[in-house]
Amino acid sequence: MDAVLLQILNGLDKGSAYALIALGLTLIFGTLGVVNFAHGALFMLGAFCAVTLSRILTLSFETIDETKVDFLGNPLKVKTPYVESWFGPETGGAIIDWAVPLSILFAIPVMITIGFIMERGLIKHFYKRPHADQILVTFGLAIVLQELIKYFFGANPIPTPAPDVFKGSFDFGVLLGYDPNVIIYPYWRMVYFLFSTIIIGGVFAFLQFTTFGMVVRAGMADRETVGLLGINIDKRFTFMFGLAAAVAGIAGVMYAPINSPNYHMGMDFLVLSFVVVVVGGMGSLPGAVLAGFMLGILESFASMNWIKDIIPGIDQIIIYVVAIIILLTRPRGLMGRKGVMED
Amino acid sequence: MLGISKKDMTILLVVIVLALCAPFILNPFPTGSAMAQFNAGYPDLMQRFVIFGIFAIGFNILFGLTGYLSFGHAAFLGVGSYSAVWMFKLLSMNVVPAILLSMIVAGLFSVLIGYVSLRRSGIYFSILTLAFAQMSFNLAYSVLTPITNGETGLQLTLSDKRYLGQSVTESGSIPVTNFFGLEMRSTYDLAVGGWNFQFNAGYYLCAIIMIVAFYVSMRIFRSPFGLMLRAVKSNQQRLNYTGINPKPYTLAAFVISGIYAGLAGGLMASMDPLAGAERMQWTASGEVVLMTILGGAGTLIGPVLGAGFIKYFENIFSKINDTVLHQWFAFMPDGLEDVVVFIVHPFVGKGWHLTLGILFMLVVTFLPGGLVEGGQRIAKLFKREKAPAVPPSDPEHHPKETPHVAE
Amino acid sequence: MGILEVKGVNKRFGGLQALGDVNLSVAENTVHAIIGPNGAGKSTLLNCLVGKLIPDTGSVMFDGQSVLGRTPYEINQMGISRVFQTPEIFGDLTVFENMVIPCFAKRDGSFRMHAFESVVQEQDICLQAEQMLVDVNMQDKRHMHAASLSRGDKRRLEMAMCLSQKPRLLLLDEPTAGMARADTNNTIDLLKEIKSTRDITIAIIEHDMHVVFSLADRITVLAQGTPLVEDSPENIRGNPKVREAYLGEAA
Amino acid sequence: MSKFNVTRRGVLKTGAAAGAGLALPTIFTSSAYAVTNNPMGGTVTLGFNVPQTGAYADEGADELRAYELAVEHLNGGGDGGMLNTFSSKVLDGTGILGKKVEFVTGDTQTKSDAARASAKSMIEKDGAIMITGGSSSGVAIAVQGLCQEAGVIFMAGLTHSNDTTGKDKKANGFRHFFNAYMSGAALAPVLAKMYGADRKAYHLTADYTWGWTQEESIVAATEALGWETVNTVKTPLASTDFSSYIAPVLNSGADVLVLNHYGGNMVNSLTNAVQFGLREKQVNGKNFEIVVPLYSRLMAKGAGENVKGIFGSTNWHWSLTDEGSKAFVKSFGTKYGFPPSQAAHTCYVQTLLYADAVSRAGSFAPCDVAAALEGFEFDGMGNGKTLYRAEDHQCFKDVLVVRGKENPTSEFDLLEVVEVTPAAQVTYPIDHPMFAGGSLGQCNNGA
Repeated sequence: MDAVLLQILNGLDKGSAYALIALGLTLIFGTLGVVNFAHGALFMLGAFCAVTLSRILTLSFETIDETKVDFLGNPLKVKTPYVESWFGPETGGAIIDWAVPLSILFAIPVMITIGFIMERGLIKHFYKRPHADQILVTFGLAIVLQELIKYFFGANPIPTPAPDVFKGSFDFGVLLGYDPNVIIYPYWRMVYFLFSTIIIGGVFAFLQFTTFGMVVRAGMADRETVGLLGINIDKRFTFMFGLAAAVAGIAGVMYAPINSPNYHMGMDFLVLSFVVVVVGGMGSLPGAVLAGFMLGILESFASMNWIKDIIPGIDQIIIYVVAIIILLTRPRGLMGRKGVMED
Repeated sequence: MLGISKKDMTILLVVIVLALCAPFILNPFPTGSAMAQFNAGYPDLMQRFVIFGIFAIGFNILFGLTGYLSFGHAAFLGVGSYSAVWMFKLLSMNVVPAILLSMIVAGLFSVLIGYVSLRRSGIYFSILTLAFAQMSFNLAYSVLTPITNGETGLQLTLSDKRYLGQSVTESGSIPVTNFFGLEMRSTYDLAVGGWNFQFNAGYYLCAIIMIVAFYVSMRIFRSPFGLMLRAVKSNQQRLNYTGINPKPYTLAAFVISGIYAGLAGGLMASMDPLAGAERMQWTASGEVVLMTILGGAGTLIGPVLGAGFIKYFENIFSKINDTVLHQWFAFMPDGLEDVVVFIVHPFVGKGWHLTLGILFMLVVTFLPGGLVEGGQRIAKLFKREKAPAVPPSDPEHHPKETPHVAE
Repeated sequence: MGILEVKGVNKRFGGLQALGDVNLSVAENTVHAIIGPNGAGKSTLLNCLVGKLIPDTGSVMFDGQSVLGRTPYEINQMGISRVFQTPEIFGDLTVFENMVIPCFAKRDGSFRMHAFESVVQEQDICLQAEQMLVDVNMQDKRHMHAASLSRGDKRRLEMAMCLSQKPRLLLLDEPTAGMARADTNNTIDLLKEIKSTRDITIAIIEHDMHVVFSLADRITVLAQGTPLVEDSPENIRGNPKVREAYLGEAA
Repeated sequence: MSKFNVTRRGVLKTGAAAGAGLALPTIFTSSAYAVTNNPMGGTVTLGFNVPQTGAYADEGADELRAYELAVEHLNGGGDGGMLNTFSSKVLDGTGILGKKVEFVTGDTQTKSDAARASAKSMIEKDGAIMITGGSSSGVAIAVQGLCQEAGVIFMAGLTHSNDTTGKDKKANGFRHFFNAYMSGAALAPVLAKMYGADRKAYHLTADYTWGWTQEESIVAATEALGWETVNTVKTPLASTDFSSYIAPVLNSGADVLVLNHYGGNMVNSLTNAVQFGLREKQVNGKNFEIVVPLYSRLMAKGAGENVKGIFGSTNWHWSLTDEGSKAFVKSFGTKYGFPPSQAAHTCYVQTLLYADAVSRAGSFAPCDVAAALEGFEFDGMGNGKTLYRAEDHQCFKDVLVVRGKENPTSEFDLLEVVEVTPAAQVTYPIDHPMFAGGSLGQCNNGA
């Protein structure tokens, strides 16, 4: 039981990452009818917003310490971040420590801008083109974006730690009457899960309760009719693209401390999140979220040792097995609508 | 002649000439010149051109005609390669049984996957094929290592039993693949002036098979069967109400393209007896999709062009390094040379992905019909100078944009 | 005994009774119109005839054989062709290729792996298709993409495709919906010609009373999923029940 | 028209020599007595096949820097680097056998297929006489097999699997880098000393050949010293989040976690493990510890602070103070501004060793070069006295046990050398079961 609880926790966390990306993909697909293969790259760009901000915060001036030598035997140059010298080591250090949460503020405008530019500059020319073309062009864009990041940041992962307060893990087991160390969970992952829930809830609330959201939902259901009503749906869709980019971006920011960002992290997520979206049913927001959590939890279960003993290698393929079973039993995924991307 | 029209005959002849003269065409620059970097006329790359050409031709029969976008075709290529290498390990180094087995195994595998996946259409079909292929890849890389040799890839060893052949040659090495005694790796060099042309036995085997494969696909395109496949893409509802069952047609197309993929895989293993699991990864499936769309989906020759285009980038652009750049621009004054190298540098060598990505975007944005459309536009420009453009009468060469906006 | 016998057909969608105990008999070589107000169940009935929907109860017999449980292509192979409300044609193919496909379907059945013959070498099929194009006066458009045809031409093409299969029963789903008067008259003429020159039974769903009364030999009026009355056009015209239920508002 | 001059190999060679003096590709021709790509003009071409795209691109870039430095030194440029400290003195900065060294580069993409294609193109098109580089064992073994068949020498880059010089060894292939067995043999005694002999280990292992051989080696070495192995769990290659594998570790009774991961997998699994706070925990009355048997400084950088205090082994580290290492670090650091990685070191040394072997043999023929390398003992290349063992083409030299540094002084100063394990302690008999199967076969001159 304890092992199951533990894996549910892990699954919720993995699932929230899948759900967030799938949500953004579905928003774009549902509103604009575009299959966006560059969505993973937006997630990656978000993570690199965190990297960039912490680079900016740690911009340093060099002083020479004669007592130490560097690897070539020259006097060592010691770097001190400007922030620390301006605000003193105490405050400055704290600012640097909180770089990742601060990056959200930085990432939102950056990602919205990137989203706007992408939509106006490229995507809008592909609304009436076949899905295959959309896939190809966004895939090309994804390659370009990640290669640019590789060019500036290198191919290696870049450590982007969470603030010190969130280091370590919380012992759930003790709370539930188990022995210590049986069910532990890192604080930052809890933060990530809560954060994802809030974002997902926020997006749903936005679509449900604002006029803007209602128009967008109507547009998702029937684009032409809304267009006929004289509502400038295009402008709203541009905004939706910006919103989806921002959601992907801040998901990436918050994910950075969990796994050090690297330039191809977007591609790693892309295929899985597409599976998630399709299993959820094309164009269905609740479906995407549901499928994200479901696959995350099942993936965690599949990594349990006794299950792996019964079916070797099941953790390698579980997502695909589940996807196949669901698509064969439910023709349009969990909550897909008829006629969406079926031809 | 050969049951095809005069126009098709011309296309076929062009393909034959291009394939047979590839060692000349792909080596336009003298060996010593700075531009020799762009020469692609060496056996390995020429083989890859035609092998991936076969793969893309087959994929086009499914995707170009029926519109079913499979994201898992690399699995059939991989399965084909593994069967071929096993044939080399167990039977003989002759490529014929290996290639036949790879086609049969890939065909059976595609019947299985196709039968299940074709129960769904559109993106649901795509994801089903993707899931099957990724499962194959993940398992081949890890759990199935006894069969696939996992990470390294299945290779020949000195201890292989070969029931119809020798395990080890007299000189103590692994025997090489051959076509009834003709070694696949034997190459004749022709030196003409500064040029050096290489004629490789393996390449010509692949090229001849590719020509046959191209001819078969041409016949399929022009056949009633091909017409039905295009009808599937155009309007399945109407097809159903016209008394035609689309299922066996799509399944047949799926299996044919699977066999083509298996053939390509078998040929790959015959040219270089190693089968790596990465061949089955989704990126490899994605690559053939890109080749087909880039060249022009639904056109006869497009996939071959697309395959050549991508493989050229992968193998030629990735090898341009700074030293080469400095050689090229050595004629410039020093400062300028550095600036130019600095500008070009991100796009070549380790940046070849970047260039490829940019080219994808450009081609898709400006040439919706792929490279074939680019060719047609150029041809039209020339025609316009002579006479007013004649409205095209061949529908296959003018893939229509079909708006698929979701709802 | 008619060529098409519908007996006791019921169809529910959730709480909605779409068809309730429908009985219908279409006699051979007649034109039988099915009319009724919106939501009367006309399309549902049609879909039950062609295999798109399966009725909850009841039987549908075509020429003595049940069509229930058969797929649309099997039912088509039995001899029922359907023309859609908005023309369903192969938009990516040329007009000629559109015409060829039903000819192959008629000759080769629902599937045949003729992957190595060339379409143009199938001379009898090509001749048939060519002849049909001449019949509907579209031979000059044979190389056009079907998607680029005018709406009227699309309808004619679809009709020709169905006719080239020599069906015994032709189902027409509002063939003149959304048409201008002149086009409607052309369609009526076309259908009249078909009726007079071929041995064919036609079942037609139509809103336009002008069309119905120009063509039909028998008329069934559906209301709320149930046949109200079945009679000749003259009697229908004078039937007060029909007037009340349907014509009163519509005519 | 008489210019069309169909020739066999022999005629061509003169033509080529008369031409730009380029080594022409001659792979796989059927005529006998020749050597594949034997350089005929004034230059010799080496093929550097490194990952330039994909997860190991940075490591590949560092390898490439080392190769360029080696070529510079061989051609007499720069400060000569290790040429000054190398115990063999035949290299004099005039290229190899008087021929100027040129090189071509390719992208392995860390896929065996792509790596072979790239190596083939260097051999067939560019006339490379030797192929070197790579950042994974799968690639190394695949390319080694190709070079064996093509008849060129393969000087492996970074490859740590036992198989490279075990069941997949080849007569034309040579490995300078250490292997998983050596990691175990060097690391286990240090671990036993630091953490005690009474430990329970839990292994997470990347689910492919290299991971398995490392797991096998570490398990064997630690169990020999009294450790107990609680569990060994395979993790999928594609994993990016290891939380579901790490979470159950604490409750398994184990008090040491061994991460048999490399590259991105290692960075993520280590980061995850530290996130879970494993290192602050107490199990069985002992501090919980994490071990990363194969360290790479470049990759460790990706894990940031998480490496602090974590033990592992490495082939070489820039902080070594022998003359060879100092000379190499100096010339590399001066040219590029940062210290070289262990991959760079291996690639640099491999190039020099090849050049030296050719010079000593007086021939480019792979069989002569192989004979010169087999049983070759040398010093001054950074790892003390080193032997290229004739029977399996594996280098035997000192192995470093390192630990993540608690107070790094710079971004390169991540690891500190805890112990230099002498070569004798990591040497194993040629018939060791972990290396069983396979044979070198006959060396192949190709052509």
